[in-house]
Amino acid sequence: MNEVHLLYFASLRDAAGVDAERVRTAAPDLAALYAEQQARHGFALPLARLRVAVDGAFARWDEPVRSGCEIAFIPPVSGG
Amino acid sequence: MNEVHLLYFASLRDAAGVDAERVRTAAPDLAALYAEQQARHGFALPLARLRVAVDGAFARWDEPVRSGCEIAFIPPVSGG
Amino acid sequence: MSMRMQHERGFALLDTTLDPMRLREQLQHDRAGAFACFEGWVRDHNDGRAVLGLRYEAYRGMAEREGARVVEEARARFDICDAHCVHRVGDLAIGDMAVWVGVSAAHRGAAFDACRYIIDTIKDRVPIWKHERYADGDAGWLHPAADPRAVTR
Amino acid sequence: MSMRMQHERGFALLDTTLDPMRLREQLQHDRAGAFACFEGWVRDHNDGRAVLGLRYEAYRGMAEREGARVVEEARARFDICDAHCVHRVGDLAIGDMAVWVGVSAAHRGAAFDACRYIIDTIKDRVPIWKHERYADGDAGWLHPAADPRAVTR
Repeated sequence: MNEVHLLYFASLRDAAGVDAERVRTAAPDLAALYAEQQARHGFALPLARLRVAVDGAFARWDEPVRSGCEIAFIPPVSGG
Repeated sequence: MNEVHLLYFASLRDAAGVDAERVRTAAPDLAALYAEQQARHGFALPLARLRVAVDGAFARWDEPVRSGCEIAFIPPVSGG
Repeated sequence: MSMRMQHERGFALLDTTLDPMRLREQLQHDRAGAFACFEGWVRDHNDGRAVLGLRYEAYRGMAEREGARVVEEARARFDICDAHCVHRVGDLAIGDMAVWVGVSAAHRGAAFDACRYIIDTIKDRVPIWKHERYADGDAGWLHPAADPRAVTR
Repeated sequence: MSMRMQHERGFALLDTTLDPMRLREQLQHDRAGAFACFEGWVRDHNDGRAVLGLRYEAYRGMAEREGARVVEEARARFDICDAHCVHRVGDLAIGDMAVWVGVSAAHRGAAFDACRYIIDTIKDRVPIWKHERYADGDAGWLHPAADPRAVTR
């Protein structure tokens, strides 16, 4: 089990009801971690439309989950 | 013979020593008129690098010279 | 000289009104003959719906780093003197400026290309989200499908 | 609405300092989400020579008509809200603004494209000439060979 800090933004935060949470997870990679949180919070956005960031930098979905990281699921951005 | 009002700008004005003059000419078209004035004033710019305007609108070199017109030889522009 | 005068960080998030004159002055160099600039303004409509106002939210630390990286990429790719981008966060009204991009260069081609690159890439990659309020009472986050014209990473 | 608010004449020659804030304000519309702008500044060099200052001269009546026609062409070709261009005549110093082009539009693609079209075409077609004074004491009119990238008539 790894313990990570999750950040939620925009529609994901509205769905989760919190902007951050600490979770313990057995998910082997970031894709599995999203699937787990998607099931728990009922996120409408499929993984294919998201990017993921670890400690503030874009990461790949197949990277392993490491304890102590800050992980953000990035919904399609709409700045500018 | 037609009498026209000629305007000179930039390097053509420097070469002619005047910014405008009234001339009587037998030149049949605007190209011949430029050749005539080029010989008279020693303009360095060949016709191929100029455009010509009649009464403030671009014209074609093969248009006839009409009495009373304002004719400007337009050296390559350098605004902007 | 131009290297020294470049902003340490080419991108900033601001929660106060953007001042285009001050931003513009920071990019002036005697060797710059061209200045291209883009401003994003809050429109009164989007996809056919009347918009009352909006709010921008950012993943602040990451947005600052990604935004600065985009401006650095533009400085490296194009023959420019300097470039800078600022983006609003918080509540905005119709007509407010949401984003400002400015580029100075010796010649206009590089200034236009770099300016376009920066705004396209900011919109594609920097974690900022827009929440719109509509005249019909509805409101929501914008999560656009990928723009096929956008520059991808 | 936008048609009514458009400037009667989209181009002007001015012999006084250009004010980008005032010019910019004239293009604001609630339906405009994008604003692209280009400024030409007097550079301290040209073709490797140090420049002290310059002077612009125009065939005034014709330049005003041709400039207005260029802006009208941009309004017709691109999906924009409004566009405007002003050009200086007279004496200018290093850093002074020689030309300003601004375009507002619902979306950024049209704003950039129209802005680029206007400055490219102004430089190609409007009868304005630049006289440069150099640090080596020389001075002269610029009569550039045709730019192969320029939009031709």
